[in-house]
Amino acid sequence: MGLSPVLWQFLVKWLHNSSLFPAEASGISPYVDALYFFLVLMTIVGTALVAVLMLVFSIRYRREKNPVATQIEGSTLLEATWTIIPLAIFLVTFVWGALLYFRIYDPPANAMNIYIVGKQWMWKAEHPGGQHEINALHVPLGKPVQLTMISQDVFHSFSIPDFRIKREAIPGRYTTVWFEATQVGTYHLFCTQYCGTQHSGMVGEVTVMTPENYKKWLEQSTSGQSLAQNGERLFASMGCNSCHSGTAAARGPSLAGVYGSKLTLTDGSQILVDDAYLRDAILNPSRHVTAGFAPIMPTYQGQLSEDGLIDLVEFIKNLQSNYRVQQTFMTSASGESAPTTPPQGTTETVNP
Amino acid sequence: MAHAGIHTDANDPLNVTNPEHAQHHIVTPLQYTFVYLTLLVCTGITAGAAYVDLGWANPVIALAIACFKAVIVILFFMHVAYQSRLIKMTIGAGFFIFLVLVTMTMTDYISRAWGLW
Amino acid sequence: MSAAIGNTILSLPDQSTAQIPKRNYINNEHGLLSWLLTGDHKRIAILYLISITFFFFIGGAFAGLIRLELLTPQPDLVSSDTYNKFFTMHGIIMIFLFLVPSVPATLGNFLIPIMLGAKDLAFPKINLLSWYLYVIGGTLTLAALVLGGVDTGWTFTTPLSTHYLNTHVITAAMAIFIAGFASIFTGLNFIVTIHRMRCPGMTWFRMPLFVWAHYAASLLMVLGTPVLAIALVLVALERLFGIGVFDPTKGGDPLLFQHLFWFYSHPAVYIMILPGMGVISEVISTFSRKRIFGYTAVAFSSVAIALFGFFVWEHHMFIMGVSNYSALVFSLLTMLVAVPSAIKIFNWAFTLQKGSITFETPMLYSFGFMGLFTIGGLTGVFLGSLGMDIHLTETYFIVAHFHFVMVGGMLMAFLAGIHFWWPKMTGRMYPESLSKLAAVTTFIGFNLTFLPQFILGYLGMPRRYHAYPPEFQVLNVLSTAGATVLGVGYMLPMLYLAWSLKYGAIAGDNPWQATGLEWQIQSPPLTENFTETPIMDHEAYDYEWLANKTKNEVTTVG
Amino acid sequence: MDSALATTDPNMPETEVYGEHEHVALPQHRHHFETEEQQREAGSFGMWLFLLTEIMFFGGMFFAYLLYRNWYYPAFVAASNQLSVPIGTANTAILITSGFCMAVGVWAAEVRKRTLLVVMLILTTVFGVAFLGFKYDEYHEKYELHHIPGNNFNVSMFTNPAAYGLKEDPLPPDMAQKTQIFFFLYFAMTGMHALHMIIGIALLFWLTWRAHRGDFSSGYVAPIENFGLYWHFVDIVWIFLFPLLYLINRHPMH
Ligand code: HEA
Ligand code: HEA
Ligand code: HEC
Ligand code: CUA
Ligand SMILES: [Cu+2]
Repeated sequence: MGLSPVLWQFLVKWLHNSSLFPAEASGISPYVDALYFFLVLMTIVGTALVAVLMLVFSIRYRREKNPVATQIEGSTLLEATWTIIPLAIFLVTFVWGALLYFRIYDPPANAMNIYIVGKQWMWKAEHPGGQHEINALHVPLGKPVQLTMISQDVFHSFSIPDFRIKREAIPGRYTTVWFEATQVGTYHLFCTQYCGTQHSGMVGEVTVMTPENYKKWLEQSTSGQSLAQNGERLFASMGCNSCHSGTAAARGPSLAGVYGSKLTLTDGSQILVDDAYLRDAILNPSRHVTAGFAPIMPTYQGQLSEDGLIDLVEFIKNLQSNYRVQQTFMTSASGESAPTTPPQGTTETVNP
Repeated sequence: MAHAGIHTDANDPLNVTNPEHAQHHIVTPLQYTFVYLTLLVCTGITAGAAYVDLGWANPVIALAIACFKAVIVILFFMHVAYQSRLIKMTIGAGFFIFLVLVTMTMTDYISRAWGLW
Repeated sequence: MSAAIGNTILSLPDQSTAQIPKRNYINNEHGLLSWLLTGDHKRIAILYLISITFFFFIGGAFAGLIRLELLTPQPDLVSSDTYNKFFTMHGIIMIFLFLVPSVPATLGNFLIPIMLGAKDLAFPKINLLSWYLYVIGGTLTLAALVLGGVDTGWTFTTPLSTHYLNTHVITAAMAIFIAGFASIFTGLNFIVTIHRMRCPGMTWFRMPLFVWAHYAASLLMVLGTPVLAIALVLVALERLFGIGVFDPTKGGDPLLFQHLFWFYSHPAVYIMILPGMGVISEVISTFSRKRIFGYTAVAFSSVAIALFGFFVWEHHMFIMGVSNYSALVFSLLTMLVAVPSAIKIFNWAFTLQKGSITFETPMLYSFGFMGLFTIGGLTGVFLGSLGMDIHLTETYFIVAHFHFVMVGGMLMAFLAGIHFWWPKMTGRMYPESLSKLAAVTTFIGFNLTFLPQFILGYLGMPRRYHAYPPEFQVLNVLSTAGATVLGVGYMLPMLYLAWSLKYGAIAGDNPWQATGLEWQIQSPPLTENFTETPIMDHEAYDYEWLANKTKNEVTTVG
Repeated sequence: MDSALATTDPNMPETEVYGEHEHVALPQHRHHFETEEQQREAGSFGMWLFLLTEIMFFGGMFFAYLLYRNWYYPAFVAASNQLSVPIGTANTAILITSGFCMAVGVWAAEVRKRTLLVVMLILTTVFGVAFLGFKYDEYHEKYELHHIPGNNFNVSMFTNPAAYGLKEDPLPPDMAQKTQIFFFLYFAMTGMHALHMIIGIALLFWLTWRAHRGDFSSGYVAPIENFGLYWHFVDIVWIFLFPLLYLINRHPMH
């Protein structure tokens, strides 16, 4: 909550109670509101200045009082003043706004990740533990939460006004935003980018819970399969393991531990493997071919849903060794069906 | 009152209206022929250069020749070499705004952090 | 005959003897065809005036329906689909068929040649063609409307518009494409006219600021509009053939469309405001009897707005997935483009200083403009500030911002201009007290409508929403109430201006004692404007020259 | 100026006012221009402004090309190699020749040689039509190969060039799909260019007829000059399209 506590809280509370102001329910809100009040002040002062000038001159120099106008050419000094002062104020606004922007869009390293898929016309949240929610989002209090978002069709925009955050979910690539909830409660979730007929129905609720309640909630609403486990199944059923088996003879590179590493591509450039890279590597494999390999990987564009892709990404992200990949590959190669219920022990990928 | 004079001479101090005026100039067929031949030769060179592997220089050469060709068409076929400054600035403005479109949009694409560049 | 010092500068000829000049552009020729085939810039201006008024009221009716629906939080008046079509049609009609041509195609068309001392625009036929293109564009828009509507929003965002809607997107895109060419031709005509048709002695710095503003706006029309045209062509092709330049599943980039769209549509907001600023310069100068404070600064700030206007379009895409670094660049440039507007506002304010001010209707509208545009512009700075934009974008805060600049700014300026030049265009005065009432009504109605929307926006109410959470209702009711007042405020001029065509007082050549060339000829003017080419031998807004001239006239006549 | 502005003599016909000019008022002279010189300069300036809008119109597509070429370079290379450089070169030469004829035509009008003007306009038209003929041929070939973007688009030539007797390296399937973007831009850009040529050729017919009638043989050449500007502009667009589409992605076949 930072900033000058007593007066600040009084002001915000008062505004909020008269329902002219949204709740400050996230760590970033006070910072956004501070800039807002500065800008409101600028507007009031600027408008008042113009209004006062007009009023005073209108009264003093109305025709009845001042029948003959005095011609004035202009004044470089005055004009320079009202060029430089607004410019200076605007530049302050720019710097302030830019700092805030990077604060809102740069997640801290320890943030927990939740995937959001937007589609006409609903929001689907996928927790790493496999909990799915539609048009709702449960988050713990006081923990940084990063949202990795993608849209399955058109532009949507994920907005929680009481958190002062918003980011577009766009088709074709991941975007991220983060927040840290500071007040238990339920808050509006809106889709703010016009996305077709039911745009105004694409709303939901964000529930902030104490960490204990959140843990309970997680346990109650688990679907039994974590995202990574789903991913593992997909990895086998799409035949990825036929190339990415991690053996020396494999046609594709080993994917164990690849997440977060720097890959060298055939053109010699280096690239950091993150969620976006993994997604792109599956859909557009030839766009960045890893050094030492031929561009033989087929594209899975059109064969995987965004949910499936998230499962795969989450699986590869958490893949530490190729042991299980090879296991599943053996079983599928020998004609047996791939194991449907993976053994216990993979739940350490869940990140409550 | 006398009818307003006609001030078409660029050097006429009375001509406050249109200082951008230029004298009309007729380009001769001989000049056109030179330009024409140059254009043909350039076309030949640019097509030929495409068959030689010069690495990164290929597109640069192709575009440089294209620009050269465009410039001489503009200057001679379109008479801009003999036109007023106004016309020259007009053309400049057009290419300038096109460059704004390209470079300013590129600031987005080049610095996007998602690996396409 | 100058009146005793009172609170008006209005000086009308003796009504018992005064007559509308026998020969003027209105009665020069008769019959509908003589209007439809005219090359006269003044007649084309009138044609435009009639058509944009028509479209304004259609757009206004949609605004009324929007506000009616938003009276209650539930989606009860119409279905979502219909609501979406409402705001799309409202936006498209208001922007492309009303505000972009509003001042330039009517007042600009009418006045620029006269202000420059020319007989007509450089290309009368192209001017007429421009009106026909406008009419075709308008008809197509109406066709799209009648056939079932469009629901893309006026921004046509891809891939929504290309792959996910089956309404009449192509018809609407074609309509805008064609109306765009109308705008290009108007701009082209103005630029050539201003460069090539000035009368002897009319140097650049003797031109009225109205002309400067139109020059700047014309540059934007000529250079920006074609990019919109190609963007819309690509949307149409993509819809027809499903090709995928904007479709991410096929490797296209949907943001490319927005880059192209906003490359036009941001400069377009300056197309919409600059001509209005030109009007304000004329009005303020006339009613304070003073040369505009810092003429050169105001003239150059118009050009600066036009130039910088091309460098800031990405501020409409800050959270859409553009690179953060490039957002930084565009945010900075947005701050720069705001400065020239500030210069203008203060220069106008200081024009009042030591003036001799009267408060006729055009002046009241101009005061409205100055206040409301300042608020609208400064809230634009909120949006240009990156961190602030995250919270405010796509909410009612934006709706409020652009209605402040477009309705509070440009529409007020348009009305100021219409009232100011009405006597010149028609030869008759509008009724003064009724029009003052209208000006005050619009000002009050406007604030009631759109001030609550700023608060709604910060509360987080998203725009383009058909239903909203119940706690937002109070503010929405206020807004709807305001819109009703506003509607009355706009109906009034419509009625009394029509009335004045027949019953208004005869205005005479120069009812405002203004200095512009247009006021030195008869009202309504002759088809050829001037019987002899004028020679400009003084600066714009030279009231001493005017006083001398009037004195001479009196002696010769007497 | 005062008296001039204030008084109106309704009996003075316009022509008489202009009768005082030192220039003879030609029939083409528009009444609202002070002088013919002014009219001519306004005309060519207007034409240039129009060409400015054309630059921006094509500019949007050039930008799209630039962007996608950098994103999908291999696809652009492979697809570009399907265009025929000899035909492209020949067509460039044809278009330049057409432009040259137009330029000579302008000169002919300026020095009032009516027959030469008519001949040159006809030649301009002929070369223009020839260009379109070649273009049609190229389009038709693309049609047969299913290289027209849309539902029938077929990438097998790029994923499996050997089957078509090509020595190219095969493209991975995801990249091969992107050739569609190249072909879309190819058709959009050359199509828009061809549309401009068709409009130009229609105008040429009209101008030829007027030239034949002798409209431009008495010193009034503005329509010819302005049309010339348009025609050369269309040439310039092609001058850039040719290397961009046909040449700069070409890698020498080893
Ligand atoms: C006439 C139209 C018009 C005008 C003139 C403007 C002017 C400005 N606009 Fe606005 N804008 C729109 C019409 C207009 N806008 C529309 C239609 C949209 C929404 C489109 C859509 O999405 O549907 C929009 C959206 C919009 C956005 C995008 C928001 C978003 O989508 O997230 C932004 C962001 O930067 C912005 C900024 C600005 C700025 C900085 C100005 C500046 O030019 C303003 C400059 C003026 C001033 C600054 C006022 C004068 C200053 C003073 C008197 C000085 C005061 C004194 C002190 C500071 C001491 N506008
Ligand atoms: C020139 C531009 C212009 C003008 C003048 C107006 C004028 C008005 N606008 Fe509009 N508006 C836009 C441009 C403009 N608007 C744009 C570009 C959008 C965005 C569209 C989009 O999202 O795609 C928009 C969106 C928009 C919205 C947001 C819709 C949404 O996001 O869901 C709202 C809501 O209040 C609104 C209201 C109004 C009102 C009350 C007026 C009033 O000023 C109008 C007053 C006029 C009248 C009322 C007409 C006169 C009276 C009659 C014809 C009698 C009948 C009257 C009634 C039935 C009441 N406008
Ligand atoms: C035909 C063999 C093959 C199949 C099947 C295959 N891949 Fe690949 N994959 C490769 C090759 C070869 C590379 C390295 C070259 C490249 O980047 O294109 C690769 C690269 C990758 C990479 C980039 C990381 C790196 O180290 O380069 C990822 C991630 C990946 N594959 C995931 C998958 C997934 C997920 C599937 C199944 C849905 C899959 N692959 C199926 C052959 C294959
Ligand atoms: Cu999704 Cu609006
Ligand atoms: Cu903008």
